[in-house]
Amino acid sequence: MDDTTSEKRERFQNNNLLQAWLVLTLAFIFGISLAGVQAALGPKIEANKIKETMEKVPEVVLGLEAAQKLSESGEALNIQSRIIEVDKKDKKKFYTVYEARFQDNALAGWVAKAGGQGYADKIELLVGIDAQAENITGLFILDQKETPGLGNKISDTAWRNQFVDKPATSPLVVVKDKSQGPSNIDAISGATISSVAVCGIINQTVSDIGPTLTSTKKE
Amino acid sequence: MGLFRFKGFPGKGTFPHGIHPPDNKFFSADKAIEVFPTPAKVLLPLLQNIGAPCEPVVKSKQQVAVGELVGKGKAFVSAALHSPVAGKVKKPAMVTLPNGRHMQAIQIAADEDQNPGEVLWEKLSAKDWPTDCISIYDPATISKVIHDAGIVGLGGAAFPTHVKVMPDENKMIDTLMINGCECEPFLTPDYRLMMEAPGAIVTGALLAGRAISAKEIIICVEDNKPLAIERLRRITAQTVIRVAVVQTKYPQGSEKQLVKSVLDLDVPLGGLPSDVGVAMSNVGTIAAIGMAVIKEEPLTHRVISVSGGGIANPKNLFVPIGVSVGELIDYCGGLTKDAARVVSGGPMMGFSFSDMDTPVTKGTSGITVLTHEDVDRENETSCVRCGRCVDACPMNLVPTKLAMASRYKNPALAVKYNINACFECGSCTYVCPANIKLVQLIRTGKQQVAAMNK
Amino acid sequence: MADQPTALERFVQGILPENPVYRQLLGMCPTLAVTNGMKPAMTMACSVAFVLLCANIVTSLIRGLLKPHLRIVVFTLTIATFVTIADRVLAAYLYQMSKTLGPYIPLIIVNCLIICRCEVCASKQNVFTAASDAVGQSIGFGLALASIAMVRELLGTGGLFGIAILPTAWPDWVIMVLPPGAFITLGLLLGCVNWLEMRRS
Amino acid sequence: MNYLIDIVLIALSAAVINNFVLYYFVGICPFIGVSKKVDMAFGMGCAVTFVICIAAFLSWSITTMVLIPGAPVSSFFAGFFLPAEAASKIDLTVLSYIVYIFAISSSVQFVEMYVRKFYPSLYNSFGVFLPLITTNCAILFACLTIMANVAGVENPQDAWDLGRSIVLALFGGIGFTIAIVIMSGIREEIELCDIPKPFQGAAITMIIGGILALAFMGFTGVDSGVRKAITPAPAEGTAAVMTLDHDHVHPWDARVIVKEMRLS
Amino acid sequence: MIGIVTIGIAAGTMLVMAVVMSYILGWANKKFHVEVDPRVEAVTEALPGANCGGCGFIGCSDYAVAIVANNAPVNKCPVGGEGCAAEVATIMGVEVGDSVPSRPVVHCAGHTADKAGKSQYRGEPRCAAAHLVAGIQDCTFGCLGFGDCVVACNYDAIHVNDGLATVDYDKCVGCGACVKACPRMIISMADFNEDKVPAILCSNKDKGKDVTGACTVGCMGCKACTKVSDIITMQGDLAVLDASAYTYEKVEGAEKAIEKCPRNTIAFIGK
Amino acid sequence: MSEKNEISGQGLGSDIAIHVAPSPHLSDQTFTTRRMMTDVLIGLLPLVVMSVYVFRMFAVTQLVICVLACMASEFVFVKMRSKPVTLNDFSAVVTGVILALSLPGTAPWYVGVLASVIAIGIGKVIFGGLGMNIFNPAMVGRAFVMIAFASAMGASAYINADGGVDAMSMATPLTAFKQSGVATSILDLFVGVTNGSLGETSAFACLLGGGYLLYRRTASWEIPAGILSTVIVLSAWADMSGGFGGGFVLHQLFGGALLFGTFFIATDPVSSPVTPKGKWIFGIGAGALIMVIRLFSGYPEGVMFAVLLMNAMTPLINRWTIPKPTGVA
Repeated sequence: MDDTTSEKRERFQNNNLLQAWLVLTLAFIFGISLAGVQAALGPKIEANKIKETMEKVPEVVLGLEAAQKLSESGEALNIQSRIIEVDKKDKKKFYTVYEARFQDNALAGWVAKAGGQGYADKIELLVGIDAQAENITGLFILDQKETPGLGNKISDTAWRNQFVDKPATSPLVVVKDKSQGPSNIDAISGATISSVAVCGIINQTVSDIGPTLTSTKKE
Repeated sequence: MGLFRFKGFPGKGTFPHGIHPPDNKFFSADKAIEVFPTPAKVLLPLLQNIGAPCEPVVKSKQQVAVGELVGKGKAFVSAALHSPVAGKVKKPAMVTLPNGRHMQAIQIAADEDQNPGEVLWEKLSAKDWPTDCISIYDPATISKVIHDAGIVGLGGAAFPTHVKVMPDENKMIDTLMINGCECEPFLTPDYRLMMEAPGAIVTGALLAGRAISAKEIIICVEDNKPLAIERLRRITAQTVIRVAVVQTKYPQGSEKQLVKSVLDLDVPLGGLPSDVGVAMSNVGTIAAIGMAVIKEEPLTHRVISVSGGGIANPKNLFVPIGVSVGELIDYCGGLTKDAARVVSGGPMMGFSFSDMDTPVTKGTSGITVLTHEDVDRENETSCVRCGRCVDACPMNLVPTKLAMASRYKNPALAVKYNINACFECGSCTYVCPANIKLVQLIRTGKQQVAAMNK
Repeated sequence: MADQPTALERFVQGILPENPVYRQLLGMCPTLAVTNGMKPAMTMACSVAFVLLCANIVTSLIRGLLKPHLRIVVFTLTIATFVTIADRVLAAYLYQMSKTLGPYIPLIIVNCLIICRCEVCASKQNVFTAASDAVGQSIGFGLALASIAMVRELLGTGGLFGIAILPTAWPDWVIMVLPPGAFITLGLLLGCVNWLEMRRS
Repeated sequence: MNYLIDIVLIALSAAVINNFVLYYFVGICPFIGVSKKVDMAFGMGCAVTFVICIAAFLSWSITTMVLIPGAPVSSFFAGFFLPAEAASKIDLTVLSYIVYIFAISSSVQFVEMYVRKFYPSLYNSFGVFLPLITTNCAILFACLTIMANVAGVENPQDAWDLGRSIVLALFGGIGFTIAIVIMSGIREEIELCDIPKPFQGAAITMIIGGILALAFMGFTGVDSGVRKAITPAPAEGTAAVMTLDHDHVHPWDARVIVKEMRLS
Repeated sequence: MIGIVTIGIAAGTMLVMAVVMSYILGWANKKFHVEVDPRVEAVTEALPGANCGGCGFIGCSDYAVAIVANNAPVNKCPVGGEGCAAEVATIMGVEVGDSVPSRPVVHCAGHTADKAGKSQYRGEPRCAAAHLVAGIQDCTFGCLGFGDCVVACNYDAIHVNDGLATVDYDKCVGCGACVKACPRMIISMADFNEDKVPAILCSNKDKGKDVTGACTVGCMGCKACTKVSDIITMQGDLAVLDASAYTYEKVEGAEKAIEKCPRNTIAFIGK
Repeated sequence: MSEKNEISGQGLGSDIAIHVAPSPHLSDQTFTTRRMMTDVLIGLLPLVVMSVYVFRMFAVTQLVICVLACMASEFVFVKMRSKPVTLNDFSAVVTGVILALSLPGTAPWYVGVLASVIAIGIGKVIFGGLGMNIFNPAMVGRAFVMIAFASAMGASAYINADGGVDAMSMATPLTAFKQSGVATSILDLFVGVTNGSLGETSAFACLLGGGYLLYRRTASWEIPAGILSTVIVLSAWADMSGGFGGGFVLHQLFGGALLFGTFFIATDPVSSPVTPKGKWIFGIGAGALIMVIRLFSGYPEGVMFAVLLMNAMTPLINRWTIPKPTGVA
């Protein structure tokens, strides 16, 4: 082995990039294949995400029975999403609102997606508002991590159904003694904070987007 | 005693923490010192003090006189040994002292018809002890006499006294404290000595003070010994010596605690009272200094008390060093039926032993025989970390941690909790509601630490 | 160097004697996090199995090319790729489950179990052995996850796979599906396994 | 002000309430492995905190610059081939996991080598922990959380900025340190306990972890409580609670109720 | 089109990252190189490098340092398993190979009945603690029988048998834990050239008279054994046996010594 | 040997067995662990009486269930470890009584049983039994069921109008205050005719029993002092910033499990620091946590969590507060 060869060899061995050729190759291959996977599955995942929300819109706007009836009759609501921008004191807030229309283009109602701090973590929910922007038509909890057995009862149908037909013009109030009142919502026993949080999110959302909806309706 | 008042000294007359065990001195406190008759044989272990053993200078079958040198301390920290009897040296034997030391001892068979004890006791308890001619003794001479007389601390630790009185340029000593607290329950030799030979103590104190050029000499006595205090006050009235009356509390007699009580000084950890300018000696030691310097008698006899519920007739005795414990017990009427444990020294820090041949050494301040009622306890239960031991520890340690570190063999933890600051006074074990042998565990822990550092 | 175990031995070892959770204490994060129900636990076990199998096979294929100081980088890259694939597939076909498992699917990347198998087995043995090792370890991991999840779900919700099993009078031990329950269940099960092991020897 | 409250709450939540170890179960391996001695645990905690911050910085930067749709770098390069609108839709988030782990491992290795060479004493006290961190899920978890809050949010203005990301990382690391130091303290203590043999080691650590998690559950809801307490204006997400339990109203209670009502 | 561009940019991103990383790390590796013990490097190389901390050390390199510098056990790595342990062991050369096994010998023969001056002991029931208390038994050298060595043994190979620690040589692996545990230092390691070797079962250094007073089986220094076996010598008043010098040829001398010993202090021990 | 017998003479007849032991040879026999446990039981007596008076059969049932379950689990678990059973040290009884007093009277039987099993099993025996438990066993058991059966232990669980006991028809004072801003009268809180866990309602009984423990020095005074002073300071601060006009402090002090926890749970010597300084830190920390949880968290009461958290901190506190030995500057 002559000098130049061994020197070259040494330089070859010491060259960091050449040493790492396997890493480079793998990185390249993996980059391509991951992007490929994304290209293949990405749309489906997106669809999943949208579907999750969209599926619930009829139910929230019309109520479960009406929604089922509607789908049985082979009809579907036309749902369009829009972003409503609300100016707060120091920042802008955006709400994703789904506008649901019957086949005859009559307005069925709106569904707003909202979120806020719950007892343990963020709560994400859909709240339905009727076409007049006066009453709440339904509530669906998209995501929550409240205490199992207590706070997570906010997802229970029975509790959620309380919100149906509550006025959207005045704030909801959580009560602990099952007293009747136009805006009263029964607290889940042992999970007042979760109940209050949900009502709070709804109050906030409704008061934020209410004016916009009313003006839209008038148009 | 009424309300405690402590005047004239910087300290408060007491120290933080500590315990109040029943002092049980009534067994022997009122018994005048008796001279023990010369035994047939004495056994002189070659190591009776802290430090190096001495080397025998007599041979087998050699005849020795009373007070004759039989062992010579070659090392700096070691003490000479003198024969307490006239007699014939026999073959050396091995003895195991109560503190676990296993060593050679010189055996001397005593001649018949002699009673050196009587003579010595007469000299010691005489009324003619001088207080005015101390200045004729030169400090170096005093030190040398103390060295030659083989004097060690008679309070129990048996630290060679000449080391303490040796002038040291780095450590200026300005106070001599004489420890007459005797905080151990049962023991009364110091009390009796203060009662019966206060002259020797005062003279010895002045001599020792001169040897170390102390500016102040303080005799410290616990307030449960009013008679002794009275007597010492009277006799020291004309001298520079002051008497400090400290609170009765265990372990008041420990040197660091006593310095704290009287002078409000903290002896540094691992240090000696000399680090804060204090020299401390037991009253017995001080009397022995007086004997050695004024009466030219080496240390061959000492006062001990034989006490406790397990002894038929508790007594205070003036005994030759080297006499066997069995003989002393027999002299005091033997053991009672419920005797359970024989302890060399006091019940808090003394060592129990079972071999009645064990000789009395210079450091033996008493033989305490405890009854079943005294020593029987319930079985050990778990430590509930009640913190009683922490409240009791005069050194402000955490005994329970030290003990657990020892039990679970974690010397590093023990060091973190300052295991070596413990002087094994036994306060923690005394108060422990779970009957855990804390002190013993700590002692074992210290060995583990030593092994770890090796 | 000791003789390498055969494919069969590798397979058998992974299931019990070298169980990744109980014996080797590997992959504790998912073991604790996703065992509050049988469904997520099984999904997790399958994902780990997929990643482990693929990573072992790839590593075994390229084992001749590995440079010592770069091997961990290569393993990590490989694992991360397959984890991403698993994550996307789950999101595409089991959307709800993928939401439930949240960040614990990507955290498979730093699951010591996989890197350990790549290192110990795949980088030294042929593809077949590596694959059987992966299958064995995955079964072991799955069993461990299943055992914990079973206890937790049964006590916590009175059912398995979301189907009620215990009578309705059963008071659900909510704590079992919460973090403390995970720790305590795993601790007790680990103790039991150790105890059985000690009794056996 | 709102930003400040946000920061405070992110910090509180990451450090205590939703503790990385005790709530999210990330970083369990070192939690079991390196919690035998307090000093060791503290060193580990510091190292994790340091690395987690670096990782947060890198992952936030890469995510916003390269990975998310419309990120400057990717749209710039895509701009050569595609019209601007399409270029801004290039979504590389699929690469995020692989890129994060790459960034983490290489930065850790780099920092380790650097510290080892130039600050040997620092290396001895905490640098030795660095390599152990590469496979610590806490780091990757922090990156993923940041990604979720950057790329996964509905409204672009909700996306976390660098400050929030670093705060999450820093306090997540501190939370990890708290948990592991407490655990190591207890483990030093149980060295002196008579633990049954089968439970010694990992099993008892798990059980202690369980009791710790139990104790930490006491903090649940503290973040919303604090938010309520420090928000000057009506807090978002609150609703009034009314009660008819008037039997036990004390003179000074009336004001309380009024106050509560005004707040909400 | 957008898909292809995405793929292209993804691949490009990965490639750029990989290049940057490998270049920087390679450069740093040389630039920041620190000299370490080559064995540490070798062990680090042999360890998996997963840095999981499962060994209880802070990552693989720390464990490697501990193995080389502090003699840490080589089998702690849960990731690497046995293969890894074997590899590390080869590097460290700790394999025992075919050297002579070393086993502990308890140099005491005093069972409860043989010891004089026994008193009841009420204290922490451990040898280390009892060792500090005088008067439990007359012999200050002999076995205390509280079994510190039993606790120290991880192999269940030593037991206290009627007041005397007795080694079970079938189970013993020669780790030496019992030797360290004994506060009286009466256990020592000896070479076992044969399955059974002779040993002096006493540690009492006292003179004959003191020994006979303390125990019925202690060595009293009569020197009878030294005259018949060349591997036994006197150290002061105690006979000592050089086990490493024992081979099968010397069995006769040893047997004679056993026969001659008036106190039955010499015996064959082993499997 | 013959020589020896000659000397030791008559004193050592064969009927006197001299034994040896390490120093010290004396001990204070008036104070033992069992005596400590008995003291705690005596201290708990006023609380038991008060709870039986207020809650009637609910209290009796709960006490019986918990004490029996605790003793049974102690027996079983210790047997499983093949160790001598130590029921006679009363520690299991103490755990049982404290546990029962910390539960609501309405809690179903399985709550008490499970809490006892967890308390003794996971809280105590697994750590090695009495004296080794890092956490207070009763609180481990209670925390477990508190989370496990949130609905049976939560605020609303206390209310049981069918129970026929007056106190049980109202919300617990702290819940009422936290969720509705309703304060209970201080006198009611002091006497104890309010709703709540069995032992916590009567501030008076707690003070009485706690006073006894402090007098007997079975409980160290530093921990209660630390907790109470911190709670007073923090609640006074909250009072001022909230404009409650002073009533808030007493409400916080007498309401909820504060006094019960302070005197009977936090002072558990095993799981609290050993040194006085450490005890102060423990007390102040516990007080601060109690107030943080009461004021901000989702739970109306924080004593249990605070005690558990401080138990976890205890080893660290012990580590930080190693006292300086005498003579160390």
